[in-house]
Amino acid sequence: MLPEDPIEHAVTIRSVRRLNSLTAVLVLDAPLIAAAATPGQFVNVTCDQFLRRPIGIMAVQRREGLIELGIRAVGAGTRNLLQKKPGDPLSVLGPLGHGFQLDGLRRVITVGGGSGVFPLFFVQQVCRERGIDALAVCGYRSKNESILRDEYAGLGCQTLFAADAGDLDVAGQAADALAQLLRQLPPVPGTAILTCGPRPMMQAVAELARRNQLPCQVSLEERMACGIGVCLVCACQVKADGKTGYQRCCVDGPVFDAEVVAW
Amino acid sequence: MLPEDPIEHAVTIRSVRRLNSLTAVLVLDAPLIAAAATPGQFVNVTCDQFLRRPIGIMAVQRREGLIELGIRAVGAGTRNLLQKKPGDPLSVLGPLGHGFQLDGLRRVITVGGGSGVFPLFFVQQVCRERGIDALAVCGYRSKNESILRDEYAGLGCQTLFAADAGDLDVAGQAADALAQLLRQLPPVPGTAILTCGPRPMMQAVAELARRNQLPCQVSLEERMACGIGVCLVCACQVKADGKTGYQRCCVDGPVFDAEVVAW
Amino acid sequence: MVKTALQIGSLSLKNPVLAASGTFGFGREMARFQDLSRLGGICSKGLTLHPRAGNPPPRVAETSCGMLNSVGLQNPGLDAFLRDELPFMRQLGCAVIVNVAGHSTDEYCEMCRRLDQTAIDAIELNLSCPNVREGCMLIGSEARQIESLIRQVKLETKKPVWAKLTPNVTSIADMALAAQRGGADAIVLINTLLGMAIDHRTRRPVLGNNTGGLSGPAIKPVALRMVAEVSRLVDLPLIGVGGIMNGQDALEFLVAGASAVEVGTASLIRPAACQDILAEMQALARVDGVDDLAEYRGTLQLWGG
Amino acid sequence: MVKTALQIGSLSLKNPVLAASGTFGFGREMARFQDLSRLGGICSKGLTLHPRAGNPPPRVAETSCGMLNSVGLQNPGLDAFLRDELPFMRQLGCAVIVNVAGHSTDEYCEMCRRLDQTAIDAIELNLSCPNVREGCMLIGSEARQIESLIRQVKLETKKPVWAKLTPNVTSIADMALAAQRGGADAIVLINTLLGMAIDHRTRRPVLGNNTGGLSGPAIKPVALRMVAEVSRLVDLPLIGVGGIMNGQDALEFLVAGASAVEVGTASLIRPAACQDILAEMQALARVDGVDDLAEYRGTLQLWGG
Ligand SMILES: Cc1cc2nc3c(=O)[nH]c(=O)nc-3n(C[C@H](O)[C@H](O)[C@H](O)COP(=O)(O)OP(=O)(O)OC[C@H]3O[C@@H](n4cnc5c(N)ncnc54)[C@H](O)[C@@H]3O)c2cc1C
Ligand SMILES: Cc1cc2nc3c(=O)[nH]c(=O)nc-3n(C[C@H](O)[C@H](O)[C@H](O)COP(=O)(O)OP(=O)(O)OC[C@H]3O[C@@H](n4cnc5c(N)ncnc54)[C@H](O)[C@@H]3O)c2cc1C
Ligand SMILES: Cc1cc2nc3c(=O)[nH]c(=O)nc-3n(C[C@H](O)[C@H](O)[C@H](O)COP(=O)(O)O)c2cc1C
Ligand SMILES: Cc1cc2nc3c(=O)[nH]c(=O)nc-3n(C[C@H](O)[C@H](O)[C@H](O)COP(=O)(O)O)c2cc1C
Ligand code: FES
Ligand code: FES
Repeated sequence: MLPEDPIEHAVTIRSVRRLNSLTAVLVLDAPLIAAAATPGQFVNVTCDQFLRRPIGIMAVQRREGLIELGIRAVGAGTRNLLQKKPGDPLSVLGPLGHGFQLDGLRRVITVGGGSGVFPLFFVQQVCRERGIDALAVCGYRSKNESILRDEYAGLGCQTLFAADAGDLDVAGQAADALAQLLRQLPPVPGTAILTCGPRPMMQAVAELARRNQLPCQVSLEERMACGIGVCLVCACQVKADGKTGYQRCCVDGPVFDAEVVAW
Repeated sequence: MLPEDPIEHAVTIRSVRRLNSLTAVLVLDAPLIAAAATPGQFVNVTCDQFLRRPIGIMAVQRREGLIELGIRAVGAGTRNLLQKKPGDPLSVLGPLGHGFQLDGLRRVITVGGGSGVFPLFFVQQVCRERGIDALAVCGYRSKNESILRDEYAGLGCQTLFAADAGDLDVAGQAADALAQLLRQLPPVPGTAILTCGPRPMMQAVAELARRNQLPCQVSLEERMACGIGVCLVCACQVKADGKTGYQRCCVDGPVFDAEVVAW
Repeated sequence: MVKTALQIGSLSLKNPVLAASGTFGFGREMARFQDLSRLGGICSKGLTLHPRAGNPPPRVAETSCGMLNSVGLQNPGLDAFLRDELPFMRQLGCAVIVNVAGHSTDEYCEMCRRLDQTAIDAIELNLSCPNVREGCMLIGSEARQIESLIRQVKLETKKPVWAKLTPNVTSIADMALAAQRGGADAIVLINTLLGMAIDHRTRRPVLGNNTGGLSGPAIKPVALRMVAEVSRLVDLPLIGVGGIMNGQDALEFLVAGASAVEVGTASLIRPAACQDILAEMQALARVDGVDDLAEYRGTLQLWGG
Repeated sequence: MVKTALQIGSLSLKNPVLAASGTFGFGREMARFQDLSRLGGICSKGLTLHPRAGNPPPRVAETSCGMLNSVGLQNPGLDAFLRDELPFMRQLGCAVIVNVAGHSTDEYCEMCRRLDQTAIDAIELNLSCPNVREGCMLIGSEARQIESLIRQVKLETKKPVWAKLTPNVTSIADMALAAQRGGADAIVLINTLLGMAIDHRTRRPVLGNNTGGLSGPAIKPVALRMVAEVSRLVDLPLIGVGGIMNGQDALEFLVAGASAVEVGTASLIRPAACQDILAEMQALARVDGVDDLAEYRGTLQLWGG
């Protein structure tokens, strides 16, 4: 049996776009990933630490063969990535995982918080390409810490930005903004909520979706090693056949139907 | 009790002078080391491996506050050092150790082989400053692999280059060249032989010195960790009071009188 | 070409590079990364008689030059393995070694009995998993239990039985000698070291199971020492594992006395690690003027010995 | 200012950062790098009754995130220490802990008897050096020997006696409980893991002594686990050591249950490591809103416990 298309890529950083002191967008020359990736998928990248780090794909520029990764400083690995410079090499495994399911959807509401606003940007990008009506809710601590607002707006989707500090569209959290949006929004069949961000936020979003009888897809985060399904360290609790069991976040997810997640 | 002058220096690489595919000279901005160093002393430098690496000081430019380190690729640490670029930071401990003793000498013959030609260059530099008559014997595999020949010649000292391959002044090893030199050289009181290089070479040189009744100083190499005398891993066998015992290469040496070395 | 074939007792292997248990699944996901028929063999994820859900997450913590895992033998159970995985593994064209973990001697025996009639090449007795409460490492920490377990298991199967030992013992030599007395066909050294990672802000262990098994290059010196120590006392073939990241590491294990090696954590970082390591071993052998990897085996010359 | 003072039994320390034995000499060379009066204390290089030359070089091998050493207790002997080094150490203004290694119970007792009348602050019994043939690790690998040795030593001295244990055992808890039964005043965890490095080309161990002790960040997960394990079973103050490179590492050991820490290998790479680590601990405590480092001690909350 011969190996399929390799998914381990030695890539070069094309450019680094600093967003603020804690976040940046790395643009990588990775044509095979750019060609194959779908929203919600991720890559597993080297970062001068022992293990790779899973990072969602934030956008692709298919024609140029580029992918964009939004990075937020958390610990040593992400900090190392934020130090990278154009021309630096990275080893990237991807695209990995089971992304968001857009087929058959007519309207998509993305709800992101923290580094979740990065991968959801790719959802918006594809909705635009496919002509799916799309709205974006993003939650931040404050206007000052907010990121990607212009980029989201630039896609032409309707946006609603929430800030705990009260200095953006909605005072409060992403879920509060979503609640407000859902109250105003005329119902359209084929609407779904896609969310990515801190777990409590996603749980609140899923709860709102349930109450509004909207399907909801959530992108779970678990600590990973291989990212390809062999080591079983990324277990997340999911309900199947009425029973709760562990599934692999990296290959069975990271995106799951909110209904099966055992919060 | 308060600490003395610190000897841990955060320095920057000023320039890198490639000599051939396996060797280069790193020039570091390190004014305190440049001011204090004497020939035969070394520094213990970080190299992106777990431990530091001991490297002899090859030259100092006191006015500019620069030191030069000659590096020869052996394993991962020296290879990493050879990859460094101007502007890169290094942490350098030094100057360390007990160098060559030049006081009272009227003529110095340095005999170097392998990476030993680097630290001995500093001896020649100082002899020139102090007006000590100096001769340099350097041994190489072949002309092709020879290094620093122009630099040694540029100091104005009398040079004799040996190559196993027979394509330099003397066909054979550094010790052969030294033997030839000693046969021709009129004896001058206050002559000493200073040697650094592979152990068998130094042993042969020490033997020649003994037979010619010339004092000889050798620079020993041992694997090190701290470089400052606290860990005792750099033990080398030395005779003292008629008994052989271990001394610390890093602080009791690296330069020892050839007579006390237990070969 | 540098020769690579070897024997582990009665079992012939194409080459000495095996995928270590728990880091290669059942091979399925890895087929994208390398031609698995070129490996010496694959050790399955640790199997138990009944399916196991494994431990609560998080199950991984990064450490300096290593990682802790606390998977806790999540696996579909022996039946599902035989039905769903073995046929796939069988047609890969490399040796199939089944890693077996039990709560009790009875369970180990039952599993070996059932594996005896299957198309597997060897049984690797996991006497060393640090992430489960019963069996495994508890058995593997007592010479008498090791000996008696292996003796009983050997009555149940004609398959080669490899004993995979834990390094978390005072004397690895005693454990290996016990395995030899019990009738093991080979000894696998080492499983993970028991460790912990702590988050000083939350005051919590990073791992949901509190402790986990340390693997990766951090543990290579311990593994090499154990292989060298056991190699001088025991007559069985040894399989070395622990921190092998490249061909040079692998050759060091052969020199220490191993006939073959298993590559674990390296595969999690570079999925094609096994294949690369084999290629690097051959390249280094050429540099050393060695034309059969087996020539390295057990050539370690101790100082002052 | 974050408070740092603490007690180890009857001994008061300014702060919880001690220099580990064998990595700080007798403090002399380190005085250039930091104000030693600011350290919690210094553990002397391991001393024996008579001078020891130590093991043949090479005595160090670099490993991934760690190093092996095989110094083998090179030291000037107790008399020379008392004459030439102790007066110097005494005036440094930090606690002086003497690391004592013996061939036999008698030797340990004799040394402790002679140290009893000196101006040292505590005795650290080295029951764990992996680089010598007799005593030390052999004694430290058997609970009964640990207990009886400490009991006898305690008859010879009123100085606090700390038992420094080896991680190369099946159950560190058993060893620690034995030390407690014997009457130890504190337990120091851990000494080095026994390891080996091999040069595959020369087919020789890198170390002249063949094996050596593994230290550095590679072993931190093992050390943390042992501190956490012992802390739940033993009532004595614990001193944590193994791979501490920065303030965060040190706090993890306090959380795991240590009252103080020792810094070893880090000092070999950054001579001012001890002082830096203390400053980092205080800075982190400020971030955490903690105003006394002692508040971290033993706060580890296990999962599911
Ligand atoms: C599917 C997926 C997609 C992600 N997408 C993005 C993204 O687009 N942008 C972004 O900035 N971050 C993303 N993350 C989170 C990112 O992987 C973590 O922030 C990162 O691993 C932290 O590593 P560190 O070295 O900076 O932190 P440390 O805390 O020092 O990391 C130590 C270890 O913990 C793990 N770890 C720590 N936090 C997390 C976490 N939240 N999730 C998983 N593992 C963690 C690390 O992988 C590493 O093994 C994603 C995570 C997953 C699972
Ligand atoms: C006092 C002194 C002065 C030196 N001066 C120079 C110099 O001016 N230029 C130069 O190129 N080299 C010099 N060396 C040798 C240099 O330190 C080694 O070549 C270097 O440490 C090898 O490290 P590595 O990582 O490249 O090799 P590796 O073999 O991968 O190193 C692994 C370990 O072995 C040790 N080691 C390996 N070879 C030696 C050796 N020959 N001596 C000591 N330790 C060794 C390393 O320090 C390291 O801990 C000097 C050594 C000493 C002791
Ligand atoms: C994620 C993970 C899961 C493992 N699962 C098993 C297992 O099921 N059975 C087993 O015998 N060993 C298991 N191991 C241990 C490895 O097979 C190997 O012995 C150990 O990791 C040391 O080798 P390494 O440093 O190359 O990883 C596991 C290791 C890891 C990292
Ligand atoms: C070079 C060296 C020498 C050592 N000598 C001693 C010793 O004499 N006595 C002792 O109890 N421990 C000795 N140790 C062990 C250390 O004190 C410490 O327990 C161990 O290195 C783990 O800590 P670390 O990872 O911070 O180095 C030595 C360690 C090293 C690296
Ligand atoms: S990270 Fe290895 S299975 Fe998911
Ligand atoms: S290298 Fe530490 S004492 Fe010489």
